[in-house]
Amino acid sequence: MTKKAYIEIDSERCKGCGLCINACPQHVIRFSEKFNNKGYHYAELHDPENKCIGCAFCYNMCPDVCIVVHRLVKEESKV
Amino acid sequence: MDSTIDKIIAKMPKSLSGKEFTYCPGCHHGIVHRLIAEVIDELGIAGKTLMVAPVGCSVFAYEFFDLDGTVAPHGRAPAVATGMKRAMPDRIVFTYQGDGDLASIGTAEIVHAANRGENITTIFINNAVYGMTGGQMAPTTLLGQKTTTTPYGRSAKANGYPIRMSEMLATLEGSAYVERVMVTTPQNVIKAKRAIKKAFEVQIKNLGFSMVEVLSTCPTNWGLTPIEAMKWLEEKMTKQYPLGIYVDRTKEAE
Amino acid sequence: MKMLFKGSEAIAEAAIRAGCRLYFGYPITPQSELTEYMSRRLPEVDGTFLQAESEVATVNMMYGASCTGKRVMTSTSSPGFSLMMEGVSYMAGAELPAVFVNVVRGGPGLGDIQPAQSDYFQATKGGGHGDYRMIVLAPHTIQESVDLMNLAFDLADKYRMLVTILADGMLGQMMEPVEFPEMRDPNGVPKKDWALTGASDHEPRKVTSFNIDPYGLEEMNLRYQATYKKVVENEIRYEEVNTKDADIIIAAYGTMARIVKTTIHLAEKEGIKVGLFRPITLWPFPYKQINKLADTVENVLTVEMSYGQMLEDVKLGVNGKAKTPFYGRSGGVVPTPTEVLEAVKKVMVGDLNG
Amino acid sequence: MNFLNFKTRLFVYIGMFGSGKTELAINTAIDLRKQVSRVALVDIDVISPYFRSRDERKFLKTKGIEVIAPPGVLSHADLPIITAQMSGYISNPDYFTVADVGGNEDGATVLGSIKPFLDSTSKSVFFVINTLRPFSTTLEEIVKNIQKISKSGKIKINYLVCNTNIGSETNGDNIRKGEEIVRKVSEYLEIPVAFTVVKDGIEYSGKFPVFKLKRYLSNLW
Repeated sequence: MTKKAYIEIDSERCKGCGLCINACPQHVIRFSEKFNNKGYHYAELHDPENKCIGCAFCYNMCPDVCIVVHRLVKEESKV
Repeated sequence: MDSTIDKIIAKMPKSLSGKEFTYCPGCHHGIVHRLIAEVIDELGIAGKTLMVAPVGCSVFAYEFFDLDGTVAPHGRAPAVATGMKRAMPDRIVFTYQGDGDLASIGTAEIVHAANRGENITTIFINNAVYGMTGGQMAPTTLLGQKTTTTPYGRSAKANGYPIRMSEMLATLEGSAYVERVMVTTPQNVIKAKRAIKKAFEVQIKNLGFSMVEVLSTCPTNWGLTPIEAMKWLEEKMTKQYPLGIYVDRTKEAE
Repeated sequence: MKMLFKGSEAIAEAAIRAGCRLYFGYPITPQSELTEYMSRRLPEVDGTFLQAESEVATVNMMYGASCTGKRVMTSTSSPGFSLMMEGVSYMAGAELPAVFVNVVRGGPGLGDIQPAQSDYFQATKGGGHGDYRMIVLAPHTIQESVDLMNLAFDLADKYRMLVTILADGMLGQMMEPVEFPEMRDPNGVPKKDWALTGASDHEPRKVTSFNIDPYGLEEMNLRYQATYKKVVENEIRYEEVNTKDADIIIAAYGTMARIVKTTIHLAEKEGIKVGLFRPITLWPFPYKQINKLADTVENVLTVEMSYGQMLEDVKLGVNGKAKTPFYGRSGGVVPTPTEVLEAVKKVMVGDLNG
Repeated sequence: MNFLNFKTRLFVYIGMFGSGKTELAINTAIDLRKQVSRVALVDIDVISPYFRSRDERKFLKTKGIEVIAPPGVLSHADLPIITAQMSGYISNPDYFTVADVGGNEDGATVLGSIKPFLDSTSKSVFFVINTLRPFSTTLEEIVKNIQKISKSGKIKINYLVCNTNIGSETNGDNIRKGEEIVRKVSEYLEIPVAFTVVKDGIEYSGKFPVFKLKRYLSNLW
């Protein structure tokens, strides 16, 4: 599958609450095994099959505004 | 040849300062902050908006927004906002208050600001507990709910009943728009944003007092994980505090 | 042109002349005329009058209005001023300028509605929590109340401090001819580079008394103290009447000083030379000035419509150089000039000691 | 000033706050008492906290005048009290009564509550004007005040009184200018001017009869 979208998570800002993981319909976010400097298992994107659809549910639920949502869109052909 | 571009569709809104929130993991304050900032950005009013933060967990809220702002004494945000708005009627003034602030110590101020039809917007966070001071009973604590000052659960006989502010304020003729929302799912978050936007628009149109009550979790003081807390909110809190628009006088006012 | 004004009304008009267009207040006797005057007069000059739901709300409305950099005031009487103490402390901490008028009545508690001076401690020593000061001005005539109003707003703006006009029911209720200064343009008041007006033309500003870091808060407190020091150095005001070669000096302020001025004449007829030392700023108190006077007399008699509140400052000023006897009435009883003269005589024969 | 010429036994003073009603009421009562034996001064000022007729009760008693005000300690209460006695004296045909009403429309409102008593007796209502008081300096302002007070007190005004003064510093020039404004008001509203008040010690004669006034309510100094 081609990559349609992806997210960036500010792992240092993340408090590992898991609301994004809970909200993700594609189940492509998980807790990292690593800790950030605050000591939290931060959320990370794990999307080997490119399932992320850029719905921004994670962004909407993140209480710490850690997530940037990208969509890869086809460039509109110029007339 | 097909070429794709990388488009950012969601990121931190401009009206947030970027300072890290002081809230506990999973606390809904952060979601509501972001929604307010998005609304301010979309309405293009950041340069003329004044914020009044409360005393409570969100006492630092004025730091989290890239806006002119202050902190009111506990409960007095509506009075402070009144003073600002009366001094500068063309500015947008909003208060951000918790349930202890708005529904307990500041009941007189919120009731009279609403009753005057004070042209301000209030975002009211109801999480049924005092967060900042360590989980004591709030006026909105549910019957039977255990807190550090209701160790046997809140009893109506000893502590009275959970107070419904939206319903109460909706009875006042100065209230132009009052809605209760929650932010437990992405769909709810979008609805909540719509409510907040409407509340600010009411102010921009000089229609009177507007308030959005947001039912919120307090995982720390409830002793639940963030996910469990959201379930508890949806199951228990919404029974006492049904969602919905409690008053919308915008049509008659317009 | 001179006109006949009640003290309360004159103070209100003077505030408007000083460029104040924002009044928040809650009715309380004996100063409701001031509130009523504002409700009638402010709309005439495009000002804002708002009757708040309480004194607690009043002071917080002032906080909000002052945040925007505009001149704001309220007036109240003793029990109302007690209620305002929360906001007074917050405003002092946030360095917000504003003017309060306290038309003092008998206390403590509900007390009565007669004139008193028993809020001296509250005004000059605190009342609200924290290490703060407010400038306290004590007029003794209606004309002086008018003149001090301009000063009050100027000092408030200059030092970013609260200023209280400490009057009493007598001064508020009596009528005298008075002349007003020219109307000042409210837009001519200096712009404030800290005011919250919307961050369109400046970096977002924060006005707050809050700092969770003890070192940070200490730094804020040191800044307040530096301001207070400047006020002490530059803003002390007082009046001396008949103090040269006086047999006795009376220290009195406000209405009480007015009464003492009559006592001076009564005493003269009996061959007693009474001098008056009248602090106009109760904070900062003219300690040095009264200390100097104490060199010239055996007794500095403090007379108050309370039981020895200013007396403590007089003692600090006199610092043992003279005796500091006291005479006072309270609860709304106003000593007559003759009564004060009797006290003077007692002091002089050693029947009233301090 | 011979108050008997007004052919009435109830004299009601109304007007703006601080226009000088109380002082005038006291002077009128004292003047009347020189000619008739039963004079009462009814203090229905529910507005002012100090400087009311009741404060001079003792002094007026020595002059043979009954002062009707709330009894004892209540006279200093912060309460708007109207006693049954007040309405009694207003309608008592054995007395010449002077009524001192509180200032502004708020002070006059109380008259509505005793309207039946006021209507049952022949009375003269005097509107006191001091043109050197705020909100009373022009024809327009004064006319508006008269209309408002007349409406809130549900009472018709029979006479105007010119009481232009600035207390101790009043001079003849002040009074002359005041009379000029009051004359215009009188013409505009077609209400006659009863008299001009002139404080004892000022030599003055002008357009209207002069009532020499002594100051009884004094400050402590």
